[in-house]
Amino acid sequence: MIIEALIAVTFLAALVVFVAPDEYAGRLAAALSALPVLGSLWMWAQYDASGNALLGGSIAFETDVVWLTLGGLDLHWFVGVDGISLPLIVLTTILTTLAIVSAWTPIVERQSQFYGLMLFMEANLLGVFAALDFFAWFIFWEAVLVPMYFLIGVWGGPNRRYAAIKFFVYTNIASLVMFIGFIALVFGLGDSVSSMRLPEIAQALRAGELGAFAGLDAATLKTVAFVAMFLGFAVKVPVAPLHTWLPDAHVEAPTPVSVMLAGVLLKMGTYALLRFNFTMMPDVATALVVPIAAIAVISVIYGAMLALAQEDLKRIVAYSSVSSMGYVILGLIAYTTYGVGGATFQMIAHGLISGLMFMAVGVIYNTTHTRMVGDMSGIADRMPVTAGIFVAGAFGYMGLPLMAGFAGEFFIFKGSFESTVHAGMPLFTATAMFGIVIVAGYLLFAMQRTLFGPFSFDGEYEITNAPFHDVAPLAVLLLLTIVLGVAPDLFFGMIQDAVNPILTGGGL
Amino acid sequence: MMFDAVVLQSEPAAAWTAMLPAILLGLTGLALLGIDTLYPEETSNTLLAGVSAAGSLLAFGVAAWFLVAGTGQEHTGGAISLFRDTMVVDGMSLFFTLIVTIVTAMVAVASYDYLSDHAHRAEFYSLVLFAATGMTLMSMANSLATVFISLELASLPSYALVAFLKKNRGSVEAGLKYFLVGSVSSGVMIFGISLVYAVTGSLVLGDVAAALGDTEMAGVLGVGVLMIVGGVAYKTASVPFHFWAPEAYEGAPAPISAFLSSASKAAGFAIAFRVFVEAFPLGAIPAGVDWVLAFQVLAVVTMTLGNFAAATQENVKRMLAYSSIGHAGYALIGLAALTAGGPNGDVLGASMAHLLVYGFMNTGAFLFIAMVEHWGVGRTFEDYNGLATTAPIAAVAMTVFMFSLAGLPPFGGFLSKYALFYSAIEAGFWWLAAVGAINSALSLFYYSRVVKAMWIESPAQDFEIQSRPVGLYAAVLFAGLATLLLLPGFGPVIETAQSVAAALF
Amino acid sequence: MAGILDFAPAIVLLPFVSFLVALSVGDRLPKGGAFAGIAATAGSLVLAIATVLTVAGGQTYDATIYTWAEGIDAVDLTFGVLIDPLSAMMLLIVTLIAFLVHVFSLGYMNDEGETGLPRYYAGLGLFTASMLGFVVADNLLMAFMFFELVGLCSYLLIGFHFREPGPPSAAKKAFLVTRFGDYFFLVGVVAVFATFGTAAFAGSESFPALAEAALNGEASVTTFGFEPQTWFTIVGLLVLGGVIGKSAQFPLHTWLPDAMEGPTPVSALIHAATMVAAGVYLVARMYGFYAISPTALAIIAFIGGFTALFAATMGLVKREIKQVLAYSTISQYGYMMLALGGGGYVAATFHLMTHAFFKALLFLGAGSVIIAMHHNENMWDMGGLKDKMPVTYYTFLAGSLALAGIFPFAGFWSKDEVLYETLIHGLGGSPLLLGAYAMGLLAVFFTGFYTFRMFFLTFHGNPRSQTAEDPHGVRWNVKGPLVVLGVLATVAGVVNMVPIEKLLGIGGIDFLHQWLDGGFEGLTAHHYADLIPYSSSYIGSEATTVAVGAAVSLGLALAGSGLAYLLYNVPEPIRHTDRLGRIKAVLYNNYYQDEYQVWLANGVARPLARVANKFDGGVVDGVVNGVSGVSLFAGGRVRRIQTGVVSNYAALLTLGLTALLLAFGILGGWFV
Amino acid sequence: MVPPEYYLLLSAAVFCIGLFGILTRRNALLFLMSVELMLNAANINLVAFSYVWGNVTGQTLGLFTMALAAAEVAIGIGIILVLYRNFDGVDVTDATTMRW
Repeated sequence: MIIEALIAVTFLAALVVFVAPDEYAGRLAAALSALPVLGSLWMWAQYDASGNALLGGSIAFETDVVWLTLGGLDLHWFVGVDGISLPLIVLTTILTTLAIVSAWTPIVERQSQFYGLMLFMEANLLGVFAALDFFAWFIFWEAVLVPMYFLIGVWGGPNRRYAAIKFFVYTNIASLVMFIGFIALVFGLGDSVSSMRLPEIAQALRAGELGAFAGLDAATLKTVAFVAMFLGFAVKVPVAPLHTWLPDAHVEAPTPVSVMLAGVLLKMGTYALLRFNFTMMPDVATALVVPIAAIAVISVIYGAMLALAQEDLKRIVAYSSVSSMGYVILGLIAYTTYGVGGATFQMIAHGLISGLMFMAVGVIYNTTHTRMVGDMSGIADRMPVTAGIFVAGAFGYMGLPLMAGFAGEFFIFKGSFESTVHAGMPLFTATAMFGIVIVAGYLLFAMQRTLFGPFSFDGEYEITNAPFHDVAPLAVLLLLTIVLGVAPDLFFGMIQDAVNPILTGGGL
Repeated sequence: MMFDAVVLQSEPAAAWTAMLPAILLGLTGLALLGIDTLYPEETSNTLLAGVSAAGSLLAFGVAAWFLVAGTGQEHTGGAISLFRDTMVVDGMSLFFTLIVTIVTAMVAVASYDYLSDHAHRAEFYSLVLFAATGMTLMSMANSLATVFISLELASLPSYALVAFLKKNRGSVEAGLKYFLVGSVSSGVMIFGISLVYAVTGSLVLGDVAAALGDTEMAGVLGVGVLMIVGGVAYKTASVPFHFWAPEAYEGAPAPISAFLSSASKAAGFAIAFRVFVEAFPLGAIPAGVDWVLAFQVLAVVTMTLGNFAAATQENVKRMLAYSSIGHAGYALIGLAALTAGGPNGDVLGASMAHLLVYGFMNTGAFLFIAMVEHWGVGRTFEDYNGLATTAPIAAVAMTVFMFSLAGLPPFGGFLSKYALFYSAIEAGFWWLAAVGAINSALSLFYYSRVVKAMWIESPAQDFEIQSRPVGLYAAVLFAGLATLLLLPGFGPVIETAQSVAAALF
Repeated sequence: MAGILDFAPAIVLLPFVSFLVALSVGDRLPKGGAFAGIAATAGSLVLAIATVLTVAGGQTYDATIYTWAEGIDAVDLTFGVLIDPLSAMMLLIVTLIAFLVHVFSLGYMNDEGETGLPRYYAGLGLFTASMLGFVVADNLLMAFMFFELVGLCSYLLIGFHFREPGPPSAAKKAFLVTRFGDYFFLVGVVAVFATFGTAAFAGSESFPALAEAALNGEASVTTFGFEPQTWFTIVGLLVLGGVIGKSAQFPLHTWLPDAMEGPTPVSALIHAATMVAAGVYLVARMYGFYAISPTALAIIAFIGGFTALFAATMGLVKREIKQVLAYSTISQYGYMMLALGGGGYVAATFHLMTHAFFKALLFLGAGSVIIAMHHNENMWDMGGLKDKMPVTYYTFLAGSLALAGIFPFAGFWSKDEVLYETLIHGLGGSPLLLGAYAMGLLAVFFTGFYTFRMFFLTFHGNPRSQTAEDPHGVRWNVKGPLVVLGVLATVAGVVNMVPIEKLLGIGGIDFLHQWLDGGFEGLTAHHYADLIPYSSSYIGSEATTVAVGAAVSLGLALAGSGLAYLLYNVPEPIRHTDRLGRIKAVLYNNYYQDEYQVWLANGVARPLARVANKFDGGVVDGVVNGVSGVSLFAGGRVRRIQTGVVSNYAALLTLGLTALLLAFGILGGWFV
Repeated sequence: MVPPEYYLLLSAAVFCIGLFGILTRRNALLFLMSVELMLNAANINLVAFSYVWGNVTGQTLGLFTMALAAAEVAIGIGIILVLYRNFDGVDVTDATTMRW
């Protein structure tokens, strides 16, 4: 019941904050959002399950009750966590709290609504990662978009309307495509499944019980569904060339929202890819290894090249997210312990580091009111602490050893290089790895031009050290990044344990 | 010919009670007229609204009780047929009665504020109630004759209601168009009925079906059937008989728009379902007369046209009008996805469930517009800018309606739409579901424009909201709550709908 | 054996602790946390000495101390400490230099009233710790991770004066260029894991051992469809990428001269003991893997030889004292690479050691001069410092002699052995090696020249500027380190007097050879000697070869130095290098190496990025917006059907119905 | 007797005349009359085939239809009246404030 408690508490917190007066809303939201953090950490401490939740492993904190029956299929309220979802839940709770704190400075109007929506989004995110019935999962999955739409649209920058509607419609159409693909699978499975519970469907699919449907024989249907779902999730990830909503959303969104968007919402896509495509249909995935790996490599290099061309710090980080997510795809398709496990770990690592980077950019923006690389230089002279953390975060992003980013990326590289799904994997890996040079390129250039050199700033704002509650979240994130980088096994153990069952059977 | 009277007396008394909901509605209408005649001068708005709301809620309660008690369903001895099978009370009629009555209740409550400064309130309420009576009768009509009569009984008051604001050009124009198109359509329909009668020599649906087998006038029958399709299309605002809808909904008083677009549409579907399933069953109908194909064409065209036209409107009310055309297209899947021996109960039931959910979310949306009109805010998207800051609660409700209409979780509209498409796929019409899905994806764009205006845009001129209309708020919030609760509570709805629908086959 | 070697991790941790101290409370400590750093490095030095002694006693140490990532059904990724003669020696060098640099910094930074000292000492501490971690690493992954941390520290320290425009740019360049090399290194690491399933350096299950076994067909490894020989060469060259980057070999040497923007003690640390040494040390560390691949060796040797010559020529014309030293560093590391490629494992290690001493000496000396000159580094403003700063003068002289390779200073012995090894193996039937040898030999002449050009310009002649007239004095904390290093630079050669041994036949004075023969089976000089694919042959006898080789190199060194003496040891030296004309321009601009690399970054990468950006905004996003635009346009058309004229509605309605009737009539065949 | 097809043809003709009137007439009253024609076309069928089939169902419905037609006219006249007031005229094509 802890999961229900977690979600319910967060929903209630959202309601309370929504009606709370503006002047307390921020503090109240932070305080309330600490509860889920404690809850998730407790879950992490108490975690005793093993194996993959979808493939017959034991499920921690499980609840399973029938909700309603539709066309002979039971829809369940079925939640629980395994080694893949638990780290993401922990990430979500922690990041939300930090994002809320980081919102204290930039968010000045309609605060109670803002923080209410943040908590509402958190609740749905927890649902996404905890739900094990397709329907419950999908409802949470879609419900995440609604608060995000408002958060971008109401508190965003000058072009927020366009960004918000683009994000909203684009991702919704993507969900629809994915939904159709999945439902087609369910129909193809016919009587071999009695409910929409993911474990049931995953095991049925891996057992090859898929039948023909809508004039497609089982194999074709499986491929079509795989492609549809892949496209649907790829938009969320996002994978080039389906990424164009991301920079707009990031640039317009206020800092805390960018943090959530990059830190958690993008992980929904990779998480779903892992849970659905790569867990349920490994045979199709490995059959399509070349296009998928190619897409991953393109995302890495292309995203990095785009970041190199940007002048807006936020755009730089936004595009580099595209690049980093490319690594995750590469790791997933590798079908090795280090590949898939590393990809999962990278979700956490990137969540922390991209959150850190967006917050750092935000802190600079709070004081300078500009994000343009050209508008400032030598900021480190006036705000040394922020600059220091910025540098540390940037190196984390470049994959500096003993920070979480390196762990994730190295696991992925190792796993995909030694992958046996295709003879070309070493080549794909080596190509993708060149991203670590480009990322160093644009981040170093950006830092040299903004943080270092003689101080100059053509704006009327006084540039001083940021307030404590702006810097504290950065410090926390930096600390977490280093902790995870030094001791990745804090999560990597349970991740591998949950990932390994995926790598055998199911037509592999 | 004396037999009618004779039959009436010989009917077992219990069977009468089966029509109680309709009778209650009719009596309420009469009572309202009575009140008006008793107090011609100072008729209290509260009293009128209260009575009509009470009456429709009572009818709703009775219908719900019947439905739960199993009146007219298999396990209690099957459908109760009255007046020589010209009327029938079964699960389906009760289900539609539920939709009509609850919408009527909401409209009545909402009208309390809307009519606060209008004359002829009693007429208004009684017309609404009579129309509602007609609609419940439509859901019970089992003979082409009663179908036509009840349909007219529902339509004629509607014409008057749409044109109710006599000084308002929009209202009058709407009334005119509604009336003209309506009369033409009823002309077409009655001619179709006459042709069917010419072929089969009977009007009771069952007998028509029986007589279909040995006809050599398939052509005439086909023309007749298609003309009846036309009449149905008019009532449900489907292409090509939809032209009245945008203007009628835009021009009519907002509560009436809600009433027509929800209840009247549902009633139209009630007759459509019953007539085509009972009178022209797929098994017996001559091969040439493929009305399923006709409905497939209509469904696709209707939902596409409705959504595309709605996408570019500047007037919120008109956008909703087009969206209700689109939703008619979705609901038509209930007929378009029927197959001989297919899972027809599921398909039809899903369509009915969607109409129920639609009844709440669409009524709510129009009533919100009624509230905005009551405040004197304009009708365009721009006029809605920043409404959320002045009326957050109502704005939340409207947001719920919009997202639910778009079929977005976590709202009832998502599940009902899903059930509809799911059953269509189940019946093998996955392409119908695909078209529907694509359309609802597009619809998200224009629905979210309302949300955007209310929440994201900042008000052009800051207007002061002088009044908090109690009735409107009550109705809107009720509708919003229902839309929300229909997500977790969708199970019983869909199960009932599909079981009662299965009883038709 | 709970011996002293169990404290090896402490050698690494002590400087790290000083880093933490300086970072956290440095601003509250006296001297900005300098003493913490000095104490830490001193402690490490003591431990290192103890370690060396223990290793001399025949002990070695290889233990996994931390499992970084425990693989479930997969290999573990671990941190371990590997103490063998090589790493022990390196520990000694690094800790010693680091200690001296810390002391020197008191004079160079504190006394000069620099700000941001905590940051500086924190950087030094982390730098030292990272390098030491790299030295004791027992597997390639750990080595890579500390290798990267070294890179980070170099970035932080080179960019120490971040308020000026130059240092940040230099720091960025240093990190970026080495990152480019490290990319190949990382691919190599991954490839090693994929090939052998382990990255351990030592033991029978280490990847060099496995590679050797695989070649002898005793072990099977994944070679991705290549011949084992070919694949190992590829992997070796990949790892070499990192080496070329960090050790500033051609073509990735461009960052190093710019790195002179950093504080001078940092330059000393970088060039003598840490960053640049790391590359060569890595090759030595996994020499067993390179030794089995002739191609790799040849390439290493050739790159080394070429870099040695190439850098030396550029050193000829520089004006700033630190610039000359920078290019000499590049050139000297070229020698080490040459030796490694030429099969002279010991020679390379030897030169690594001696170079550490005299290059640290020279940099600190230069630092002292720079203090004296009030941070003016231009040699043409100096002159005549000889009498004003004798300590610096004599120690600097010792360093210069060592660098030039003049008998009997340390540099002579090591450089001579480098060339000797290359020569005999070249004669043994490897023309490529001979070519490399020739280049190395030629470089000796240039080395002698630029060294003494620098020396005379700095100390001799008449003062050529006001500051040179009465330079700023330096204190003990500057002189002390100079003296220590001066002594070492002079005598360090004794540890490996191979020529003496060979010529006079005095056995057993090639201490370093014996030293490096100890330790783990498979990591000994002997083993490597057996592995290398070269055969040796001599000019006449071995002794004559030694004599000839030594004579030639010494002669060239003397010639170069002599020429410099003639040209620059005059009261008013003139810019003789101007006579070179165009050539000087080329040399002075470093053969336009930086230009093309900057062009690669700004002239190729950025425009490419801009094109990608245009494409992304125009095409990719254009499609997205296009779709919505089209649907909206369609919507705008569809709504036009609703003309508002009721008669049209009736008409359209009728048309629709008629169309339906006709279609279905024809379809259903009603009208037949 | 007259073969039933003739009735069909007659009614169809009347129906089409009514439809034609609707399409061509812009005067609301004439529009209304045309609708009446369509209804009566249906009545022809009903009554005729009631005779053909020998049951009175058709005739009954015919009666109902007439009643409904009357009611429709009543409403219609009312609406046309307010139309006249608001658009001072009974031309159905004048009322085009709402379109698209």
